[in-house]
Amino acid sequence: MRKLGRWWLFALGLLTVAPLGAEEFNAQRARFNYQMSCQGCHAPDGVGASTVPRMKDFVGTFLRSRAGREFLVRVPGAATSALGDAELAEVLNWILLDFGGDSVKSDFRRYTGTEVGALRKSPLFEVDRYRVQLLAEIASNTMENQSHD
Amino acid sequence: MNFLDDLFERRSRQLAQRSSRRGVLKQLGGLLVGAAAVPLLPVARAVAAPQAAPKAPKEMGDESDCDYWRYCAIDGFLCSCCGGTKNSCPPGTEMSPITWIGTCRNPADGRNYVISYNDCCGKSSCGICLCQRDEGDRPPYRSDKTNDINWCLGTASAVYHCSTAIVVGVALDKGAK
Amino acid sequence: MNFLDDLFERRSRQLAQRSSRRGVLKQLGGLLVGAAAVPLLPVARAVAAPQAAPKAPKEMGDESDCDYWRYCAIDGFLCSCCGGTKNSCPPGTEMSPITWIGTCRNPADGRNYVISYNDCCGKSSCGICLCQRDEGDRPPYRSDKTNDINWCLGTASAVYHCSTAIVVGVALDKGAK
Amino acid sequence: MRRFKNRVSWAGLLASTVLAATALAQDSSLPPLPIEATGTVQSLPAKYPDEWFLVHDASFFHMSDGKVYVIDTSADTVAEQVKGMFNVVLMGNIGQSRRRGEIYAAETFHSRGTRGTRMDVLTIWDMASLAPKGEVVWPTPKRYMGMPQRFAVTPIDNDNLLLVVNFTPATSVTIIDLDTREIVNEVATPGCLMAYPTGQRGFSSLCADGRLMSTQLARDGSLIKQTRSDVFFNSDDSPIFEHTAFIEGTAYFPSFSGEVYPVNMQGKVAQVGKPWDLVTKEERAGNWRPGGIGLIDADDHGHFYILMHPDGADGTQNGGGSEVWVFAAAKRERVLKIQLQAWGLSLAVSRGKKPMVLVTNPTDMSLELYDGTSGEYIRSVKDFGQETPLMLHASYQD
Amino acid sequence: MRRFKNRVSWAGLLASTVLAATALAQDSSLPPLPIEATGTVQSLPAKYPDEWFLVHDASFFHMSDGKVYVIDTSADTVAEQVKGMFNVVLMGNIGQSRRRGEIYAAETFHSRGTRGTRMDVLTIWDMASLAPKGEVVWPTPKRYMGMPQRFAVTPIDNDNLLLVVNFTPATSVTIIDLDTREIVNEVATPGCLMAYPTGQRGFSSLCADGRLMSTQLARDGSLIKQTRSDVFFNSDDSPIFEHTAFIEGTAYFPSFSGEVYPVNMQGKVAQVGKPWDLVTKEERAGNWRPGGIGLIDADDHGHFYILMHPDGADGTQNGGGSEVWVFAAAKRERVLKIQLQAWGLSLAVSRGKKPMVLVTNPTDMSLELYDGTSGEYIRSVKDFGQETPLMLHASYQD
Repeated sequence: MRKLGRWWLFALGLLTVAPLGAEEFNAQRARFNYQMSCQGCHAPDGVGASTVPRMKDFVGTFLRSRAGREFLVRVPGAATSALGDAELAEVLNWILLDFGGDSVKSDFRRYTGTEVGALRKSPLFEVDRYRVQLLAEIASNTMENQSHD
Repeated sequence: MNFLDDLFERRSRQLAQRSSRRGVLKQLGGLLVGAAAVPLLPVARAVAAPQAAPKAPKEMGDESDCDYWRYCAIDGFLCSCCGGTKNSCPPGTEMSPITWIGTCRNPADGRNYVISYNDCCGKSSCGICLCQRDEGDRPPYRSDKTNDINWCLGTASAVYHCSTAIVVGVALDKGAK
Repeated sequence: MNFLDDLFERRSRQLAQRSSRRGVLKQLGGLLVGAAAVPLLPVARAVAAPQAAPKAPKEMGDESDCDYWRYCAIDGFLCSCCGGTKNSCPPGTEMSPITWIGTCRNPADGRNYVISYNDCCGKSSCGICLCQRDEGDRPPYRSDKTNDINWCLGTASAVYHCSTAIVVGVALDKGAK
Repeated sequence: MRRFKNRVSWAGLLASTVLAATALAQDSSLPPLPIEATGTVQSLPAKYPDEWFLVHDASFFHMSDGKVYVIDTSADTVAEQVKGMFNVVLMGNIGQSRRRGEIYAAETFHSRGTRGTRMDVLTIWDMASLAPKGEVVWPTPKRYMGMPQRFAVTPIDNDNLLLVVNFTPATSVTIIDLDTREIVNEVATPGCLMAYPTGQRGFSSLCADGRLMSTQLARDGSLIKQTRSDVFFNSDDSPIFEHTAFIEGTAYFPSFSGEVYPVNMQGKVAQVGKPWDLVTKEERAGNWRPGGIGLIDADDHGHFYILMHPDGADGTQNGGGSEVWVFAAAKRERVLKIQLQAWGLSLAVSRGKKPMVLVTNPTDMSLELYDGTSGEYIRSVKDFGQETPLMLHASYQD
Repeated sequence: MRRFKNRVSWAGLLASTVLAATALAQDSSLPPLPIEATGTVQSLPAKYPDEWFLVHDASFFHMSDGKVYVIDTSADTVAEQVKGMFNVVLMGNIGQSRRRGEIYAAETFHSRGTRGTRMDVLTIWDMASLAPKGEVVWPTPKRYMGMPQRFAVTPIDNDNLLLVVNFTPATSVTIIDLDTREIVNEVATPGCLMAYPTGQRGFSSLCADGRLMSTQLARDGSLIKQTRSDVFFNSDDSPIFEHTAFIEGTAYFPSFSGEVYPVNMQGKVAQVGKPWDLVTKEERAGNWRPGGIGLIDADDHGHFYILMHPDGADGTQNGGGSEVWVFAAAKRERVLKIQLQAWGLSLAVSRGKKPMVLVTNPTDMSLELYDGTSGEYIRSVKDFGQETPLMLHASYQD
């Protein structure tokens, strides 16, 4: 169906979306790609379900450390997804903007296709414990920073 | 028991038919290339009745029919036949929050929609309207695109009852997955 | 699925046949009155081959056939078809110690035997060789003569798998049931 | 053959599709379909309409996965007919409460499916949500397991108490308070089985020696008195079925040989009336007899409906029948014969003004609906996932 | 029609019966049959013969009552073919140990059949007694549930360790010590699924991004190392099946489009070889493609057997095929085409000298046996109580 659907679009000359440029951001496309590659497990609003971690109002926490920033690309759902590097970067940025809430600082540095392409070459082998460890590190760093303040 | 017989014969017949349908269509010189992707029955049925064209969203066809447009990538029992509907669960079951996603083309408006195939869980196989279309289905290692897995995950019970097909978005026009 | 279809059709056919068989036999003027209670197929088969008559106990027929003489009052799946035999359980099941009792006539020696219909339990329905003969069967309030009850009683599991027919004695010659 | 037929119809379809595809202008100016909610679950009316039935499929080939389907027989397609289902595990039995909007299912679980610790449970299903709203667990598993029955799970006393029949093979009845959902008593019924509602707060059981035993209970479920009737049948030579139809407080028990015993259950003790013939002399010569599993049921107009077969003999009693005979019970008069399409194994009759007869056709395990007044065949219910729908129950409503 | 045919044959029978009954002199001088023992239970050989198969019927319509039948395909009648069965509840998966004479079944129970607390269990069945001889319970239920697989329950390391695949949708493998019957480890396989034995003590998994991930384990089941291969296929455009056949340490993975990827699993890390075509140019034009559930298996002579169908398209990949093609793997050469009677959905090939192909015919859910050398149809196995025998396993023996 999908395949035939494509022929249909060809026939009508409807192939309208140009290839994705390096730093483009198209929220509609990002949402669509999120839906197609992520939403099944992470739920429409990023709240997750049972064993699937919550991103809603939380995902930005990972940006507070370099390893955390890399983590968001290296988790299997991202790294091994069928999305191209630029598309994946766009989806990650969209997730942070749309679901991140207060966990994301307004001036966060957006992912680029190049960065994502490099990071996803080494997907994680172990996720759950690493995630806990990362969050613990981030928490202690944050507390440290706060105590310095 | 006839129903099983029928269902399974139907299943292999469907495969045969789909193949030969495609085969025949090809010989029509591409005339129907687009339409071939469209469930035939509902279309034919819809055309039979003259239509006023209200400017409201529209679907066509019988949601308890395996050929219904939303079911392009489904594999399981149609909840529409089990006391539920195309997008709701039968009484006393629980809809799985974890699922897989496909796109299907609505013949009424020509748009591709993002369809979430949420399973209803907690009672045993509904056993009615077994429908296997598998278009775009991938093996279980591509879990975001597989219908061979029991998607009763994150529900109180892991027991599969039937499958829904819920419109969760409009697909981007890039012939995308 | 054919097998269910067949089994159930067979079941109602058997009923019809038994009735009409009896009906036809009556017209033979009582010649076959005794034989009418005897499964016909095994008899016919046994006669086809010339027999030396050893002075040893003898049975005739196919124990995986519903018409086998011991099964005159059985209702269930024949253990003979399930990896067991007429008088033993399939591997990994447990024979119920509590059961019900009937009498059947062995066509080889003309004797009526007391048959114990012990169920084998602990795995789900074997599903093979469904055989319902019900001769002498009584409703469940006559529990010593009923086959409508799950006799997986006194076993570790109450799950019914199949039924055996075990010779536990020779019946008194009073045409008893 | 089927396959061929199918090809032919596909050819026809293709032809019409050419027409369709050229005629159809998809309207891309329509607004897109809205995003739909996930998580929606249907519900049912608290009181089921007359045309609805509970179809108990004990799944003889997969008893760990027995099912009860809620079926609307007034609808044409399976999608409209099936309103929902729930599981009843291992040869369960069900009962209903009109007043409470509840279905009671006695079922059995093992800790490892078919093995491990056995647990007997009464599950209380809400008729509107078809979700379990409570359960009662047997302290020692002992419930009756066998071919499905109508009087193994019986509400009495305006549905304040529920009776569940036990068999180990010792026989007893467990009594459950439906307000507190607790077992309040277990009454032994030695040599007798089943629980037919009797009087204000009691029940009767059929005994191996051809008697009825009536048990009177107090409001709290405790035993007041048990009474055995005189012998009125011989379970060797002239057995009666344990299946019965209630009409205005009288239970009509058919015998294997084609008589019916009216038993007045309105007093504290069952009163057995004089049996009368269901069959004429000529029919008896043709060995017309009752037969089946759920072979008898009543409507709201004083009629009972019973499955009958010709050429009856020892061994045909559970096999069903080719006809349904309808009797005006008070008049002892047959008012209708319904010739079934093929054969019937069990039946149920709808309540209300227009009695409808639903019959299990054992040759394909479909259900057939007949007009209870005219005998006319109306439609079949099939392909609803059934394996062995051996017991049918009319839905009750106030 | 059937009915009529039957009547005719009965008429014939009756005629011969008259003869029989008059000719037969029952011999009442024979001594009576002896009293027989009750309680006897059969057992099976500890090593199953080559002709035996394990037929996994997940019972798609009654998944709480899945079954595995032990079938002797060399016998003619169903009574001789069926050697026994055991239950596997809720889309289970099985594996076998030649050395231990054990079958491992990953299954799932709920405390109330279809609801209540979920419990994932590995049940260890003794091949000789077909009785459970042990079990391993998951601390948190998470095992992979879906269409039956061959590499979801995998013994490795000379059957010292057992791998069971999990999916929550997070993916991992639970590692069980088969001596102690305890879980010794759980290894995450992020983005990758299944457990194909690799090297002396390891396994590989297929990944969503078109790689294989190889996991090396220590003797105690602890993790030594995980390695991801290069991308070798595209799971969108050129997916490979998760089903594979092992020949001398090489796993042959067919692709949807009709190529096969040989993956050398003898070292510590899977080595992907060059794919080659299963179909000729002409066949590709006819869209001949692999399809089915258990669609590929190997014999002991270097051949793999694969279900193929013409007119393949997106959506036909799980539907099975009309032919079985046999390839000499090392030579990359097709050696036989078997035209199936009707259609095949899954297959398995027996070990030993004379390979036999057992195929699930989905039109009636029977099994058909073919000679793996000549392609000749031999017999069907049917009416054995099956519902959906979707995965077949050859029996292993030393």
